[in-house]
Amino acid sequence: MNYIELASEFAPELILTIGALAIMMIGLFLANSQKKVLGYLATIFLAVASLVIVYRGIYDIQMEGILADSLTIDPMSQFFKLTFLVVSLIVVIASIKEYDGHSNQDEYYTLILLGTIGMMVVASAIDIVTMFIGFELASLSTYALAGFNKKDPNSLEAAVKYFIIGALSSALLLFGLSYIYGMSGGLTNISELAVFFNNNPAVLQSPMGIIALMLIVAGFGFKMALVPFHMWAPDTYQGAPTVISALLAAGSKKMAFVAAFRILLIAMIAIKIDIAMVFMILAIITMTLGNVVALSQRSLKRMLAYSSVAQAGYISMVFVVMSPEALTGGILYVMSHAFMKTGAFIAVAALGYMLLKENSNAKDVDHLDNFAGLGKRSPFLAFSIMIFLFALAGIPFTAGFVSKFILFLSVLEGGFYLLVIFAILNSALSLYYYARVVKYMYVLPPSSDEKLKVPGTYAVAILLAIIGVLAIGIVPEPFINWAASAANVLGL
Amino acid sequence: MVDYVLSLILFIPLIGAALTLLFTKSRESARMVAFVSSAISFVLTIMIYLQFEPGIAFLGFQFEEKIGWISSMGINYQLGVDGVSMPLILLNAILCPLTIVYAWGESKLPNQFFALILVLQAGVFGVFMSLDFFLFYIFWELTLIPLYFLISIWGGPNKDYAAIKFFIYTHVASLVMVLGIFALYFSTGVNTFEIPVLLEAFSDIVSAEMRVGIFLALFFGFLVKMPTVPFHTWLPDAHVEAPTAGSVLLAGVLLKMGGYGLFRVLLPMMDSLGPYRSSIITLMAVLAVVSILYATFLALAQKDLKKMVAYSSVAHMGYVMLGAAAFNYMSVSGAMFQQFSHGLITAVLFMSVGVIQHSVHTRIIPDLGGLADRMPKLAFLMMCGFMASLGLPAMSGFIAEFMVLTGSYLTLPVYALLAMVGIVATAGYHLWAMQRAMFGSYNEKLGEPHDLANFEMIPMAILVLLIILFGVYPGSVMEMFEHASKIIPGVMI
Amino acid sequence: MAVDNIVYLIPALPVLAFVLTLAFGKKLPSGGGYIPILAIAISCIISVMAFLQIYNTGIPIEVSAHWFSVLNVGILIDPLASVMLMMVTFVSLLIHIYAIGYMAHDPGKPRYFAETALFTAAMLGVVLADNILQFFIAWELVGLCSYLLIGFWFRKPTAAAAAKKAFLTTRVGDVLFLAGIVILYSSMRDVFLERFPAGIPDGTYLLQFSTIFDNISHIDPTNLTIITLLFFGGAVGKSGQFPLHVWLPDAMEGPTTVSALIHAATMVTAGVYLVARTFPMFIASPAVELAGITIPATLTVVAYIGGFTALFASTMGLVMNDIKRVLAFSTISQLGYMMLALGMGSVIGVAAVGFAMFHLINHAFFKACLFLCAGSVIHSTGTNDLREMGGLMSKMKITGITMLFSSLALAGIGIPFLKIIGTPIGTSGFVSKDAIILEGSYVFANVTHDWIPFAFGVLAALLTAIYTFRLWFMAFTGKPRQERHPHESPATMTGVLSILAVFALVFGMLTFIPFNIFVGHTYDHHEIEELAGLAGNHVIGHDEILDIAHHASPIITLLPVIVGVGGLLLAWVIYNRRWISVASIGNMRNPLFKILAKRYYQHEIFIELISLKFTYGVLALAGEFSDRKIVDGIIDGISSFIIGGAEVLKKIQTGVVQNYATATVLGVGLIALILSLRWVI
Amino acid sequence: MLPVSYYLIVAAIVFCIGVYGVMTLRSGIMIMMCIELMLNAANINLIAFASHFSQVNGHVFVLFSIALAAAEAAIGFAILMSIFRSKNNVNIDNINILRW
Repeated sequence: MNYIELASEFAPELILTIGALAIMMIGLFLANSQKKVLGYLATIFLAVASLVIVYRGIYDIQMEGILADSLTIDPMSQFFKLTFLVVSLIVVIASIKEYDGHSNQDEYYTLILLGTIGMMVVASAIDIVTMFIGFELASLSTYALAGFNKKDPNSLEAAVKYFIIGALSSALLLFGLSYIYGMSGGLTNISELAVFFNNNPAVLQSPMGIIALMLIVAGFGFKMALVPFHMWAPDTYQGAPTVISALLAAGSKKMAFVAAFRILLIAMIAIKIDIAMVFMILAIITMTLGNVVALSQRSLKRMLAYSSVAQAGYISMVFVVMSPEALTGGILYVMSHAFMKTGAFIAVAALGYMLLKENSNAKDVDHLDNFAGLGKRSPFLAFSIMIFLFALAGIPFTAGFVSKFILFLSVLEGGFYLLVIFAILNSALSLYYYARVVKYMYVLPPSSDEKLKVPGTYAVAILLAIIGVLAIGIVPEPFINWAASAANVLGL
Repeated sequence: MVDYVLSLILFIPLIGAALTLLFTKSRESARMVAFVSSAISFVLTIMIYLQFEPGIAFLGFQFEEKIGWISSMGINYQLGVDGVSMPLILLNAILCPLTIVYAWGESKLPNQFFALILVLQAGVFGVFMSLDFFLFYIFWELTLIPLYFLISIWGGPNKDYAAIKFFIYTHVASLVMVLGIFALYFSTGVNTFEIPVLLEAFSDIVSAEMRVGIFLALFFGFLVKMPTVPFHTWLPDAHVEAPTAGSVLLAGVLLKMGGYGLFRVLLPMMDSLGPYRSSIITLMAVLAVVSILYATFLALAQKDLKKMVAYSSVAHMGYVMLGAAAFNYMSVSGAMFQQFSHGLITAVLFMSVGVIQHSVHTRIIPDLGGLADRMPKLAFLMMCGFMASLGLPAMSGFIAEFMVLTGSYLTLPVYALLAMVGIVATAGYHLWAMQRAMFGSYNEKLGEPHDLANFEMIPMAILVLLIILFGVYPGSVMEMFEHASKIIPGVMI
Repeated sequence: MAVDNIVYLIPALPVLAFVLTLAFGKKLPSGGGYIPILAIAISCIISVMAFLQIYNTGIPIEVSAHWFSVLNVGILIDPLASVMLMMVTFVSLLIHIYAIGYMAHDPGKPRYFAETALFTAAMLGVVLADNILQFFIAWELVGLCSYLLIGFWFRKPTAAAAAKKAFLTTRVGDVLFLAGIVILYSSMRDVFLERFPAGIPDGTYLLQFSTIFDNISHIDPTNLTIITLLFFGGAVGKSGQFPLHVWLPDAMEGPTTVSALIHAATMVTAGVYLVARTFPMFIASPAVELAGITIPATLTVVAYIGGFTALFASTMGLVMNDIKRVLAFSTISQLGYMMLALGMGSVIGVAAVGFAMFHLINHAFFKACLFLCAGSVIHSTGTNDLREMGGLMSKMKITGITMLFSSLALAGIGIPFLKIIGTPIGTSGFVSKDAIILEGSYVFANVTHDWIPFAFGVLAALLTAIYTFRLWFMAFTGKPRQERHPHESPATMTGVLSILAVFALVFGMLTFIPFNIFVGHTYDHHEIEELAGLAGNHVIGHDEILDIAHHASPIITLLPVIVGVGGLLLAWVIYNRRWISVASIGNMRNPLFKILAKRYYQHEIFIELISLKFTYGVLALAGEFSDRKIVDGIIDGISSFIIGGAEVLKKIQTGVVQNYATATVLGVGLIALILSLRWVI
Repeated sequence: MLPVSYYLIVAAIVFCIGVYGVMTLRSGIMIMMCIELMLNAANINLIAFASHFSQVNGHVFVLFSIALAAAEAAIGFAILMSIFRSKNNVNIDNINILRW
């Protein structure tokens, strides 16, 4: 395989890399007021990268063992890559207005692109070394992004908590991976590991294997925000710039899922019963705690964070059921959640932006009280928030409904009655806090009668998310097929 | 056009809702657009009603439409009607335009109000027409949202509590129901969500426990919707807070979805329950009788007129359950007719209560008094409604109750006789309320009430006429129900 | 057969009148009262035509059509229905005419006439029904009209309460009746399924009287007794028999015309008509044993309840001061006589139906007349209270005389032993009551040696005479006790009174023999004998009845007249001559008087105890408590538990990052714990 | 040559010290050092295994890991600097505006 071919295989990543570097360079020569161009540039790069992925094929592509067996291109990687790209695209579009005139825009967009590359690498990685590197690339970029509003104590606090827990988890993960490496006698390739462990399951059931499993689950659990590794998530999502919260919740969190699919469901499938037991408990407490605590939140971002925790709980049921159907549901859920959560955060960001524009001293712009009467002040924004929230709650004709439907169906089909009952009750519970926001927006009177005008780029970003949510909700067929072909990769 | 007539009926209200929401600026145009769209649906419904041929075969649907949707999971956009659903569709088509007329004077956010009513109408149409469980469930859920808004925006003082309670409670139930659907889907292994196919495949499920589990999960979903004691407490709260139009549709058509599910899905399964059949029937019968008696006595205890009517709904839906439990064609067709009839009757009752609330600003029975003196038109129509509700012959409610009781006695004699005990108390609370609210000397503290406005009187009068019409001549509606219930597998003829 | 094609007009015309009066009454003179009068007059004519046809041909008129499901609608005019039909249309017509004058000043006239028209239609529905369900439907509708008309002056709280009480009390009976129908359907279905195992053929209507009567012998005897007892329960409610009679005195809150029409002449007799209508079932019902309890034969129950009611109600009639209530208790008592007569059926067979119906018709005339006279009195004096009346005879001659005639009829005054062509000579009440007591209960006692019904009948007759003349003497004789100047009522009213009074006097004598023969043709004697045989009874023939009655000792024969005249004299002594001080008996210190004046504390028992204390206070409020605190409390409890739990759980999030790190490490420990579970298991 | 388990035990001890430090220390800098300890414990493992199996994979892994640790430290210190600027210390246990 020559370099040209190689480059064409990794065109999306390369485009983004070039884009990141280009933005950084061009940024040097631009005045702050002109740096907005960089946002459009990043948008273009992300859009082009997405198109390349789509052009390259998403259903039936299968390329193994590129770059010394460290990367692959298969429907799963394509699926996740496209998800990450679309999330970043939406986030970038929304950021154009958010950071208009900011002096560090060049770094901002560069970091987003780099973070996206990291996620894409994880999506492709079939070698634990590569995977770890991608993981760290994405993490490091997002650490910086979380603290991007340097003057804002909330943002800093978000960053420091994210960073410390993130670094701790990386260390746990790395330590766990080092044991895997050692136990397998020096293997790092996932498929080789799978072969080895399937032939020697006793190795994984040894204390060392158990410790490895514990640490790896903890490492992934941090990114996925599974209880009790979720503690950073509410604080970070609340404190970080809202658009970055969108990226974290919709992007980097999903990266952990694809990595976990590959490591836990391929490499360590020999101890699937242990994995299932662990995730059964984690899923139940995650979804329950996430939903219950979300009930008490008055900050919308924090509420969305807890909702995100809860949704991770649903998705992690995949690790319990481990059937192709469940995996299809889980993967589809990943994409649906990406759209819903991004949309929701971006919409909150838009409101925050408008409120700050109205009154630059406004505090806690995402407080529930600020949503009162939004239906009158900005019908578009209120309606889109309602769609995202109902999607998160799993109301029909939205992506959330379809993916929950398939996921829960598969869990029941797998015979996990208790789990599915928990999931269902939680799903019902979640309606309470979503509906509360809707009530604030449509039932309560507004604090002022002044209309709010949603800036164009925000509107575009929100519309993209809405299209995604409704497309999966109304025409789910292609998405389900796609997710199913992605699920087939794991060969469960 | 006949090929898509069901879709037309279903989507015209939705289009109307969109038009009302987005393009009407004034109250006048909003209500006109809303009325016209629901009226078109009504006309189309009448058209198919007249063309409908009752009782072709079990699961013999007419006006069927089928478009592939999610073929990988066997989900289709599939609509059709049979004798179970046709009269209920008619009921929905009748009630919604009348409700819109009744709410002619709504001045708070009229375009949203009427749009929500139309969405509700479409949702209920969808439930009654869907032949695909996925679609069925979608519409089932879709009905919650407009009603949630109707309660929480136009509701009474405690609307937050009531709205969210309604929303969550019924949502939990429908999620349990969806579990049943899931289990049905994968344990039959037919890889389709088509209701007729799944119903026929139900008996192929090997494990009897699984069949019962599926049955019970679906049953729970319908139980809460109907609602049946002890899962009824969301209903009085929702009714008390809901605006009148919301209450009318809630009691008039939304509750019927529960009973519809019973007839559409559960009764055809009954024959396949094997050893558990008799205990299931006992369970249903006990729930039914408890509903009837318990709700009746509760209605007696109520001081709020609307709450009393709400409890009377619970009791009346108990007859539906009883008729279904007895599982012979007489009781089942009676139960189906009870659904239809109760839809008309309860609408009159809620409209009456709404008028009282509107003109004297209270519904607390002891605070009222002598309203008949100042509001004779209301008194007349309300009296008709109350009499119909307490099961007076020559009104539709009696036909239904008679069929249910007579039919139930054939298979469940003890329960049928117990249910009859409630009849006296039913008359008791109706008449007691009537006595305290409408008769006696006028309570001057209530101010000068206005009698019915024309837009209030016309829908109520039409409903009363229909109640009497169906009470004197149940005719084709009963015929459809009878044929539909005779062909349920295993039903006792 | 022209009449067959127009019989449906009999009930249809009053319905039409109802609709027209309701719609246009306000704009017409007399509140549109002439519309129902016209309609009922035509109905009355058709009824007479139908009667003539049946009388001539001896074939009942039957019209039937499919209704829905397994039910039909139809009209059955046999002799029984025919006489009832004529009575109802005729009395109703007269009372409507009377009401034109009586209600002249009431602003609610249109409503009144609409409702009475509807009532007449419904009552005709009862009479004409050819199946038990249709009977029940019309039966309920007359109840509705009764409710509406009792509560006609709804602004009066007592009227509203009385209306409700009437409806509810009769509803108790109605539910029993309905249960009877339900069980009957089931039994009939069993009978037919046995005969047609493949399925009951179309066009068989299981609830049609003719179908039922043809199959009585196949119905399970236990069921049959239960069914008939339940039917009788309905009759008890409607006809004000003990213990469901409590509503009838209160029902006097309605206009007097209503009392006359509904609560004397027609509706309350529907219960008697029901028993007569389904008499073959009653007579075939044996005493049965159910779950270890012996249930007596239905007709025995009918006889005892009827007889007891006759006596019981008349005791209360003695002390009432409200003129209408006296009459109400008298109505209850007379209805008891009719039931008593029917109860004798187990011995005298179909003659019992004849006697009961004969008394029913006579009672309709004289009681309607009494009520209308009372109405006339009330109309002019403006009070119901007997103590405020007196000496009205001079002012209101026609009313006084007509009332005297009808009182004589009620008290059953006549000439004993004298018979012309077999017909006794006396007021109509005498003729029919004499028949019930002598040819009914005496013959019964003679055959079965059960003298209790006879004793009830005689004692009640005594009391009847006393209270009747107490009323008449208090109202029309003595000194005027009122400032107001009474005046005679208008001609429409007095004309009606006169007609009715004439009927009260002579109808009995004129029609006794032909009436009983005609009504006797309703049921085939042999069939009745066979059916009685099912219940283990032997029915004796007509001649044998006469034979036993004729050979009774003269004292027995004289007894009804003796008690009648005796009562009259007693009343004269106390209330006219006042030789015995009323106050010395009629005060609250006299426990007997007190218990009567308090009407045996029925109000306390029924209203206070059963309805308020128990139904509302215990059942309803307990239900309310359990619903709010337990059923809903659990739901609310769950929700507040979760929301409270959220407040607690969110505190885990301390905000200190080291704690988060600790949580992470603890999480690793948790996973270790979960994994170690595997080893444990 | 020492058995590989010796290295592993050392690594485990170092790792635990790191974990303990992260959980207990107040200063951000100290916590970062503890994290470095943990990463290096993993590195020791990798190196030990690599040399035990005579493989090069592990060495590569370690090199990457060291580079990443450095990058991580850079970002961490940048964040801590910002904190220091606003609060004049790097004690992160009183950074808790975001909670509950």
